[in-house]
Amino acid sequence: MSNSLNPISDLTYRGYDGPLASPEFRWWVIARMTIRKASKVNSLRWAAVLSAWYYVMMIAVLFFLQAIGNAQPAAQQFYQQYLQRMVWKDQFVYGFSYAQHLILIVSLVLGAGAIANDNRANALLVYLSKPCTRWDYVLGKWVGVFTPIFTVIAVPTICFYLYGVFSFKDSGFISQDPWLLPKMMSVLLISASLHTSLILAVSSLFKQGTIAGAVYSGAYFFTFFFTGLLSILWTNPHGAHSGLMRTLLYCSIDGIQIGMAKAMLVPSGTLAFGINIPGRNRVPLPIPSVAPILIVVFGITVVCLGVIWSRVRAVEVVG
Amino acid sequence: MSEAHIVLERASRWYGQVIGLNDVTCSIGPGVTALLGMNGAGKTTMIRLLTGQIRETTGSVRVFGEEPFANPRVFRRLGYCPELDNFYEHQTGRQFVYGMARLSGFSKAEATRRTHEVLNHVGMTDRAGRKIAGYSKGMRQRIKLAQAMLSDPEVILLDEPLNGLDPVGRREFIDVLKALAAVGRTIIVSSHILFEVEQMTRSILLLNRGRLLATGDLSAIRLLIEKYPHRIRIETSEPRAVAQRLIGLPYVLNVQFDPRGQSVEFQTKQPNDFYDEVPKLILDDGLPIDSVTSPDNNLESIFKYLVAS
Amino acid sequence: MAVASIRNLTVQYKSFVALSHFSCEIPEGCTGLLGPNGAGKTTLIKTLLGFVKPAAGGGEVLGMDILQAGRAIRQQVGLMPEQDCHIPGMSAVEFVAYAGELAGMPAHIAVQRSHEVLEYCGLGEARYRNVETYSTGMKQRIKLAQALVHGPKLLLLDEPTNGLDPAGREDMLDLIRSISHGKGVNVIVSSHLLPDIERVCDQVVVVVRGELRKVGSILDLKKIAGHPVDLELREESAAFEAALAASDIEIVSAQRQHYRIKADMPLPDIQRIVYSTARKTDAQVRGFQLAERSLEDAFMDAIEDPSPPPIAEPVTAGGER
Amino acid sequence: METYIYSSMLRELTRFRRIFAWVLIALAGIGMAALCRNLMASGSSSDAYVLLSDAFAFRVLPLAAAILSMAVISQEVEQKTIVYLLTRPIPRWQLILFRSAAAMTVTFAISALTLAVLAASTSLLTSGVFFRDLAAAAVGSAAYVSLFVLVSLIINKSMIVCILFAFVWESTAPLIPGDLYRLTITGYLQGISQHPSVGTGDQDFMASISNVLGAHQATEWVSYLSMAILVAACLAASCYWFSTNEYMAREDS
Repeated sequence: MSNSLNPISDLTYRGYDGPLASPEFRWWVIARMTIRKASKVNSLRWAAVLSAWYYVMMIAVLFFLQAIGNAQPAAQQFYQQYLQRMVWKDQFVYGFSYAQHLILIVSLVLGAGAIANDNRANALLVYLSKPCTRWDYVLGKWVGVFTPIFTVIAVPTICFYLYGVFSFKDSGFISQDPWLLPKMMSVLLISASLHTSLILAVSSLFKQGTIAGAVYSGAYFFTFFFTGLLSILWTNPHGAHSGLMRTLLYCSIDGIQIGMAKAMLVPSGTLAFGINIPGRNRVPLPIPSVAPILIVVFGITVVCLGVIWSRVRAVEVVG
Repeated sequence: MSEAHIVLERASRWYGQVIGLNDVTCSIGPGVTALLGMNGAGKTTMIRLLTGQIRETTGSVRVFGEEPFANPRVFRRLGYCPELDNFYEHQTGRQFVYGMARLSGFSKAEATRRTHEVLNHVGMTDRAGRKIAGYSKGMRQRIKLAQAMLSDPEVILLDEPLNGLDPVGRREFIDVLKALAAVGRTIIVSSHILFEVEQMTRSILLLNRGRLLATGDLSAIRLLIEKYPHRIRIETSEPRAVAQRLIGLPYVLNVQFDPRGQSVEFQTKQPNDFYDEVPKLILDDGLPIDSVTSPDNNLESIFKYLVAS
Repeated sequence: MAVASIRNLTVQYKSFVALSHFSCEIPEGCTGLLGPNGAGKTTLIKTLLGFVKPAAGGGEVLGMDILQAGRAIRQQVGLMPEQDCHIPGMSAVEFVAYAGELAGMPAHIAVQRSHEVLEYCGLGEARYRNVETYSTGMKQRIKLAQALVHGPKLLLLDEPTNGLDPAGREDMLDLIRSISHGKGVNVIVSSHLLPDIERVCDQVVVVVRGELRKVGSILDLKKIAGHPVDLELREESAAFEAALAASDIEIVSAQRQHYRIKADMPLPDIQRIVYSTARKTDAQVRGFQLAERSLEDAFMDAIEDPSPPPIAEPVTAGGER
Repeated sequence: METYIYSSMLRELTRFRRIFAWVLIALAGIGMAALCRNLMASGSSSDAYVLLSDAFAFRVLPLAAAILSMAVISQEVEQKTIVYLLTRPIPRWQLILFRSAAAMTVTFAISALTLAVLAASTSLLTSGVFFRDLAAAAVGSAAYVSLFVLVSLIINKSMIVCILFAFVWESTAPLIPGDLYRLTITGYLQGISQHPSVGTGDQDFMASISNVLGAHQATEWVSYLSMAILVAACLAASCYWFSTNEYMAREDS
């Protein structure tokens, strides 16, 4: 078109024949957009930062003890003894478990509206009229929610691990459990995928993000109180310890995550921050065995993906 | 014209500062009346006033001589087909219409009979058994029309009645409306599809930005539009000759030639005089005129002229 | 060359047969897709988009096979669906740019193209507002914009003028008309408002109960055998009717002051008789023109007569108006 | 025709999809009862029943009332189907009265089912406490529904307000010493059900909770009287408010 020549350029519609990527891999576009939209949300940033509070506190405690140890020789001896007693993998389990509430907020912000709002706005019709298929949509949304969640829980863990490796190599950080990092990474991967599948399944059931979020957090806290009550009863020395309670102990949205982490890392039961108060006779919570809890986790993820797949219906034709 | 069932006197309605209706005085009698206007011109407010869902801020609205707001005596003789597309999705079409009949005060037997009759009227008898969730837009519209005509009302208000119907359905329903109007019912149709409104009626009620812009018969209104003189087009094989003859006529304002050279168009404020002149042109002067038409003698152009001015 | 050609397609949804042995050639330019409810129009559109796996038969759209290249087709085709659909939580520019990215455009080009298309669709000033705050008319325009952003070669419009007020309808129809003529974009408009189709499209495809009933340019469809004349008087006058009937001109139909008359004599003679009769019975003739069959009448006839259309007679592309 | 309003609303509220969740909750009572009996080492089954009826059954009642009262008017406005009700030749007060009555019936049915399940699993079906509880549930349904219908008419996003009232105010106010319990419905319901205080054997954890719950209660006839006044006042206010105010689908959503 020679509009550069004639003085009045023709501003009416003109076609586009620029580069077009191949119609496959549309799911990455959807994932990228979901991540970009999520990263703009402030509450997500706060929740992400706060979710690392246990690791930060732990680093502070170690740094504080080290500083005092250098200043006064008497404290040095206590500090060395503290390091001897320290079981590092327990810290990771506590770090992971205490982050669960904040991970709930992260997954709510990311996933609650992901499919629910699309259902209300009938957005699937836009996606499907472009070269996306239903599979692209589901995979795109899943990756779009999984990646941020995984990043939020992985970054603090890796930082703490590096800090541990550099400054506590000699006090058994690696020797205690050389396979700690790969195990921890697999825990985080499984946990992130479980969170993603759960929130997206709930999101696909409703038409509004807020309602989906409310239902998910309702279920989360309802089960949290239930298992909380049970664990209090369990630790009560002269309470009853029936088999039923043992299985129900971890059956809540955060309980499964913690149970899976414990099963994988098999903590030795020291208290948080390595404190050791002798003489408190409390019955320790049982550590679930690896195989059954992994099967349960895997089963739940598959069920959630099935729910998402069935709820995200392609454009069915009305008669 | 028997007495008008609907009378508005200086009625206006404001939603806070947002204008709804502003000082409208009119009366609507039997027959089909078209309620026209751009989006936000006050059509929906007017319909809500007439169906007694809201009260007027100032002035008075009288339906059957009474205040329509939440007034069962008025609703008994009034049918309303809303524009909204929201239903009790879990019910079937028949259940919905039957429910509306029972709520309108009919007994079980009477309600069933009327439901059957009305569903037949809108051609939904065979498909009324399915759940409304699975209905197409046209079927949902027919169900709405059915519930509006349940109690054989004297006044029927229809908001976008043909929305979603296919051409066959549209033509059928226009005939149904004409039949009801012929029996003396007062029918108010609010629609954007002007060429269909033109098939239904000649009397319009045009709202613009909340005020009443024009009311009454279409041709009478057309004559009164000063700003836009009548356009008349003559298709002829010799446009120049015809043009010369036209220029001689005192009431012809301007003459325009179609670039493809087969027709002449001109504007005049006294179309009546020109149409008396036409036989002379053809018979006495023997000009080869193929056709004489008026391109802006339809509702769409009149609507555009009125709203633009 | 046909934009899309379909060869005895059969599409079934569980028990309901939407299209049975349906074959047709959709010509280039602007085509109207007509048919009563449940005739399979929506199914045809979805098949053209490669949404639907047909039970039998096949076809190509823009040279790409429906069965294999569903995705590639949707990259070259733009759909403006009937239902309201948008991606929540986005402004108009973001939404249209995202639609462009989904179609395969690089991100920055998509944004630039999005501004251009929004400007073109008349949403220039509301481009930064969230789509949820849009009125019905603006929602229709944004749907057109997201269908246009990736420069499709074929544009499918499903009830484009639905819910618009008269001014909005006129703008939308002008928009469609300007896109479909001279811009290298073929347009298929599916609508129930036949006068809209008449104003915008050049040829028409009529589908009834899953079968192709008629394909043809609108001009041909509007012609009527013989040359009846449409007459309009100032007001109804029985004297004029009687006098006309006396001079062996047959009144086909009469509605208030509109008459359709027919006679087997040349047009000028009819004209002379009409005007002289009018002068005698001092009725005023306000309109005299060769009768044309409206698209609606043509559609109604197409629905009644079950005769199949002439087999794929070559349709002149883009018949001038 | 009036009875049709009641029966159509009843049919609407007892649709399988809506009632299914409540039946599940009621049946959960069996599990709760089993768990509770297992945990309370000492104490008779009637203690378990009293505890559960306070902590569980009389929580389900306000929740059900809140959700069902929404369906009376507020949900119709939300789903924009209110226009069909408003343009029917029925006085608006009849609409409110009969639809609320239906909501009350269903609420009572749900809470009665919950109580019956609890009583059955603690084999107290024939005891006086159970029948008094049923009476309290009936009065409670009427009171809660009429109150929540009024709230749903006045405030448009009223679900949250009702649930907050039902769970936060109704639970804490009776515990606070002094006469605050007179401002709650639970106080009067306990006045009607006259729950005996649970055995103060060893300071078992569960027993201590239930004692605190049942501390303050009004006398029986005061409860009946005040509840009757509350119901009458709320319904009258709802009828007046619904008849004078405009209810139409909001344009924006």
